[in-house]
Amino acid sequence: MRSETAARKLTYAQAIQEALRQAMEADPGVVVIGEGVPDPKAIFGTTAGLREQFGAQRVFDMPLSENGMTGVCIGAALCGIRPVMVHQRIDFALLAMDQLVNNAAKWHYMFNGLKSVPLVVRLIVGRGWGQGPQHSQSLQALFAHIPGLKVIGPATAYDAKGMLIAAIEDNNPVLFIEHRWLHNINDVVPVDSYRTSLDKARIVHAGNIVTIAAFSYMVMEALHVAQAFAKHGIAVEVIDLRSASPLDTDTVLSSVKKTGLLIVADTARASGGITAELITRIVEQGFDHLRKPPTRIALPDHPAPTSHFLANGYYPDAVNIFEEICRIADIKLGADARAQILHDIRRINPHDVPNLAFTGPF
Amino acid sequence: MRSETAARKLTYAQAIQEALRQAMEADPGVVVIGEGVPDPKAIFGTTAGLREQFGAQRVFDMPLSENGMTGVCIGAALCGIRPVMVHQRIDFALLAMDQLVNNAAKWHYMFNGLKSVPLVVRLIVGRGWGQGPQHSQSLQALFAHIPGLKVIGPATAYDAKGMLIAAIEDNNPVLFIEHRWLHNINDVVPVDSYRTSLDKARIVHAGNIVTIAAFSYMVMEALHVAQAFAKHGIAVEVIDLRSASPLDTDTVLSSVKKTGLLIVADTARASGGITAELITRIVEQGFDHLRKPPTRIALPDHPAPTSHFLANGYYPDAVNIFEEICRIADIKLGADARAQILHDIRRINPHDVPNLAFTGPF
Amino acid sequence: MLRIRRVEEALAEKYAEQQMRCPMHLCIGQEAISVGVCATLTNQDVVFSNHRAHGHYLAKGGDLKRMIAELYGRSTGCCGGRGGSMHLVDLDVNFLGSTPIVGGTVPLAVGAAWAARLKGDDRLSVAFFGDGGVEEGVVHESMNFAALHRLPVLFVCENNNFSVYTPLKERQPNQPIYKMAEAHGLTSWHGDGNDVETVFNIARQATQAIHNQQGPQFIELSTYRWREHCGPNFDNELNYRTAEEITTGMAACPLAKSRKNILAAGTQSMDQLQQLENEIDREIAAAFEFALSSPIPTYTDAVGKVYAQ
Amino acid sequence: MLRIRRVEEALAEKYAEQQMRCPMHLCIGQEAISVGVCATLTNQDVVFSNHRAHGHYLAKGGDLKRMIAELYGRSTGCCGGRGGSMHLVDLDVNFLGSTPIVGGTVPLAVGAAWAARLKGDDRLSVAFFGDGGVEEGVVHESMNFAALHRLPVLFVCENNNFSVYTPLKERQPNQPIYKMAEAHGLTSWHGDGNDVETVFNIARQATQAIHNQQGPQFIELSTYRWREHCGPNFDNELNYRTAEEITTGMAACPLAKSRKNILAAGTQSMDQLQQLENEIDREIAAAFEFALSSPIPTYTDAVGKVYAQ
Ligand SMILES: Cc1ncc(C[n+]2csc(CCOP(=O)(O)OP(=O)(O)O)c2C)c(N)n1
Ligand SMILES: Cc1ncc(C[n+]2csc(CCOP(=O)(O)OP(=O)(O)O)c2C)c(N)n1
Ligand SMILES: [Mg+2]
Ligand SMILES: [Mg+2]
Repeated sequence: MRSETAARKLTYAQAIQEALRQAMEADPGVVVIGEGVPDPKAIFGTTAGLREQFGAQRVFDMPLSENGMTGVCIGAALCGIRPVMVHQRIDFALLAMDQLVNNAAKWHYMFNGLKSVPLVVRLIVGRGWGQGPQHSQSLQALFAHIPGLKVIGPATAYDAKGMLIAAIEDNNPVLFIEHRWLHNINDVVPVDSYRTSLDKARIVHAGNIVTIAAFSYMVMEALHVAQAFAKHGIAVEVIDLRSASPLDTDTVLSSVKKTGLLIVADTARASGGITAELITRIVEQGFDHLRKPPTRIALPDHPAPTSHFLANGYYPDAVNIFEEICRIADIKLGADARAQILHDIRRINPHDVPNLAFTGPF
Repeated sequence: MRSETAARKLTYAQAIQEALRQAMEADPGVVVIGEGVPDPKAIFGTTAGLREQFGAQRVFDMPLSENGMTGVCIGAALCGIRPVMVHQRIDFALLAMDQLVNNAAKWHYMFNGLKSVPLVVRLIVGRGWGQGPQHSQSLQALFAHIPGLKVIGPATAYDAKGMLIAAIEDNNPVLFIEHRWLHNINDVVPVDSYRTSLDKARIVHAGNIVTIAAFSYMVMEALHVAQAFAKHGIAVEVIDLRSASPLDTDTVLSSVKKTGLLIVADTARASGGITAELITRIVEQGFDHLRKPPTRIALPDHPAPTSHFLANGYYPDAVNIFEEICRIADIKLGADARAQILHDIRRINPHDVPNLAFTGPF
Repeated sequence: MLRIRRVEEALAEKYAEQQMRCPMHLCIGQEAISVGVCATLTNQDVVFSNHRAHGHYLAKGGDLKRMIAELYGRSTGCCGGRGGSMHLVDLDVNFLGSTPIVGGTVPLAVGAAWAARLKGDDRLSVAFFGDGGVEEGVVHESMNFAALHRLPVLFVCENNNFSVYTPLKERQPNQPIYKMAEAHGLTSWHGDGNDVETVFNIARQATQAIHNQQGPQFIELSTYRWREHCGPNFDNELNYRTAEEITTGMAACPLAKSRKNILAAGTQSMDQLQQLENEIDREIAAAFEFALSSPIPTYTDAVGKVYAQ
Repeated sequence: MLRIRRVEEALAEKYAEQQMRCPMHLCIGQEAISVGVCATLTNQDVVFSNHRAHGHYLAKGGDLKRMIAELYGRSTGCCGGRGGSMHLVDLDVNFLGSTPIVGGTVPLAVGAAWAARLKGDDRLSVAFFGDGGVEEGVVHESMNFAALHRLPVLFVCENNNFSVYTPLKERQPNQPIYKMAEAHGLTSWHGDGNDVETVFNIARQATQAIHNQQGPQFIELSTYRWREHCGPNFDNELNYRTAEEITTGMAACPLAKSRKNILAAGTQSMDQLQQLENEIDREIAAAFEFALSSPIPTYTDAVGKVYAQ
């Protein structure tokens, strides 16, 4: 539910900053830690001003020790602190898999519920401007496979704020995945603190022709397509999954019962991705409602190349979603309508930047 | 294809030892390294005698430094060595995710094919006798999601030998997953060196009622069921997937075209597992052949508890597979036949050991 | 010490009955470290430990009954059976947990110390780990962070010269471990871990230094594991250590030494010691009885508590 | 040094044109380290490097044209465009690779040294990394293994006092990095990384020691990064370092010092130096021309070579 308090537009990055600020104001146990958290760039602005407001004790830089520092945060979380840890790239979190999977995910379970690990790890997914093989991975599937972790990926500034506050207040380890290309997108964001559920998908565009369930940044691409179709009276349903674990199968299933068709869009590799899990569950639970096999819009079977020339075609976008909708829903558009939609959804920026203001280098 | 040379029965563990020995005899660049490799227990016997035969230079113990030593092996692999690295538990490999995913998987790709990383990492999956939350994970899905890695899990001694030799000769990083409960199972194994393809599934029991695609140890459970059914004239097709990445969809698809029904069995958590990827591919490519939604026999959404009392029910087994076959294939057995099959497949050992000879502690 | 020894001897004896069905790492021979270190701690001080945890748990005051029950996989176990020997916990005495990933709990102890700093608590935290632990990068990362912020944490390295069957010299260059801690900026101490008085004296100075805001401290204590790495038995037949080494190692029995000192000093008489031992044995027998008469959990008990509310 | 400097200045100038669309970390100010160390290596010695790799690559003899082409994402780039500035490689000179995960290539260099040992090759391998690198546990694990087996590997730590905008003192306790290497059993050296002669002398002794079977060596060299952490510009306005610090840092210019020495010693005249600079500039211009006139790859070129045959 959207909060009813005063609202104004904020970028996704500003919304994160505000969430951190309000969570820290509400609870002195909340601390923010990560490489560069208090530095002049403030993690793309998301931690700006926090050190000034809350002091060096609670707004922390850290050594380049991802596994160790994750363990430190887990230990602190066991002792009444609520750390928010930040990795400028999700790729770096691979160094911390042991602590995340062996300790954070299992502590509550293996000690029979005696203790919990209220830890949030912000993981930024890189893309574009030469973010290459080691700086642009989308690893949500790795974490979503592990029981005990929550893995969320808000797509809007509204959700970024509400879900980050909810994640910080949650008593479990929550991996908060931020796609770099969402950081500068605006949305209406209430001024006051509010919480958005971590386990509910949301219909962001209602429709009945086909269901598109998308994760993180892919929600934006899907939304463009749905809006462009809408002008022609074609109603595509877009569901923002919001969370990769738990996965809100029910919301998607209800939609599929209506549309009979499902496309799942993700920022990660298709093979072994959360797209496969969602499709499998829909097949398991809604087989008879499916008119055609569900399909995936996701990354191909290779790492990201650095050169923008090479990368031009690597990331699926609104056009791919459009074509897939036409195919699966058997939509025959007139030449004009087709041209109009393609015009509406076609990217105006160079393909390797989120917007024209972005001029590198990181 | 089964090798035609002389054969005798070996256990899976002996087959691994023989594969290592023959690969080392064939290529002086092959080295074996891991915690305990040359120690008196010799990794459950799988490295027995190697140090004596090949010397301390090529049969190596190592410090408890999983990530660093993986990097060391990658560096050596770039310089003409073919390391076989061993982890006594796959859980420890989480410490090495960075090197495996960021370096090993991507080196060939990111340097445009100039170099390759011929590295084999043996990962042993623990189970039973109190192998608890941090010592019994099945993590194939994490690796299978990463392009550039090969992830295999032979189920028989025959394949263990052939696939290990092929993996060592392969120019890519291959994760060789061994389930602890396979180590003592016998199979006919040819004396000479031979290679088994890393990317082909195998029909281990032909049938037409239902397709069961299983990975690693679950092949054994499925096979028991198929054999028990066979006595009653019911032909269940069991496919040993052999590899989680690449995943041999074609073999499964052909079978499903025949049976119209698919059950996928894995040693890992169902959610986000390789079971989901396989089902999704079959749905994508064989939707019209499926008479019912495919289902999964895999682990529930929680870690392994240590107590054998608690674990009694955690691991799905032949009985679960049997029940699922009856359900999905609508098999109505007479009371006698049912009792007979259940008798045939029911475990005689305590549920937490692979066989009666196993008396702990590890 | 005697209590830990007698408990583990009882465990070793009963293990063959195959009712404790989990891996078990005995600390027989190494008891002086747990006892000497924990004697310098208060109840509110926090302890983290590793796979070889019985001694740490008991010395910190952990409940014996619940430990035995845990090994038997019963509902009354300290983890309700979910953890077994390698996952012990007792929140009443701030024994926050032991887990078997080598090095895995060391940063947690640092994190607990960081939490104490943030909350202004005067509690310190302790990480027990072995000579193998220091080979894990995460332990170096932990030391670096602890030293950087001068956190109230005590690192205790039990150097028994082995990781499973691999001697130290096949895993580390010939350099003292405590020197490494010094290079990380920690104050370091080392000594004979088989002499409980030595351990106690070092630990007392180290914990005092922490309370005096002198930053994190590192103690390396040499010791000897008598039995097999994992399991109840002696393993002399494996020949990874010489008969001579084993004899010397066992000759340095911390209990024998302590008993001799006590008798020499006359603080307790032979009779008193025997009485103590009898009491301990009775307590142990009661603990086994408690465990074996405790409810047996079923799979449904294994399903919940994956996520906290 | 001059060549590296001029190359990077050219890169910085052209970066604003937005045709090199990848993150780029310049080593302007730090050139003496690459040059001094690589001058002691033979072609067959192996080098691994990190995100700030241009200097290492060029000093080892890497192909300039293919480096520039790589930054422009062209097919002729040393990775065919797949890697960009942070992934350089030139097998002809055994520059085996640079990658941007901090600390990530350090164990690879150790592995290369292990391979040399196994194969009986008399080649050594070098790992370049920053002061931030030593905070990664994997670097400690690498040092431990190298020291344990006395592998022919040279660790070169370029200490520019920063990891991005975070000064050393907020990341490590006040302890010399090279002392840590000593604690790991490595022979260690340290000195002024802005003086190419110092670097060369230290590196020569260290590589000599490796060839003399004296085991792995560790060099810590202090230096200064002039420009922003990532990108072409100066970043004085960010105020994470004081104007005074920047002035002092830049005053220690390794090129200025070296030029002064050369002129004083009379080994080369002003004219000769100018001529050298002109030649370099021509070479650089040609390299940019090569890059910009090289074929542009398309997505289909990005698809293959995931697995080796
Ligand atoms: C990360 C990791 N690697 C390997 C193991 C297997 N393992 C369990 S205990 C042990 C030995 C550890 O030696 P040390 O730290 O000296 O403790 P000790 O057993 O001597 O008390 C090993 C290698 C593990 N549990 N975790
Ligand atoms: C594992 C990892 N963590 C964080 C980063 C982000 N990062 C890139 S360069 C850098 C600074 C490294 O500092 P240092 O090693 O001193 O090298 P310098 O940039 O000073 O040359 C950081 C933190 C990374 N690339 N990899
Ligand atoms: Mg030890
Ligand atoms: Mg630096």
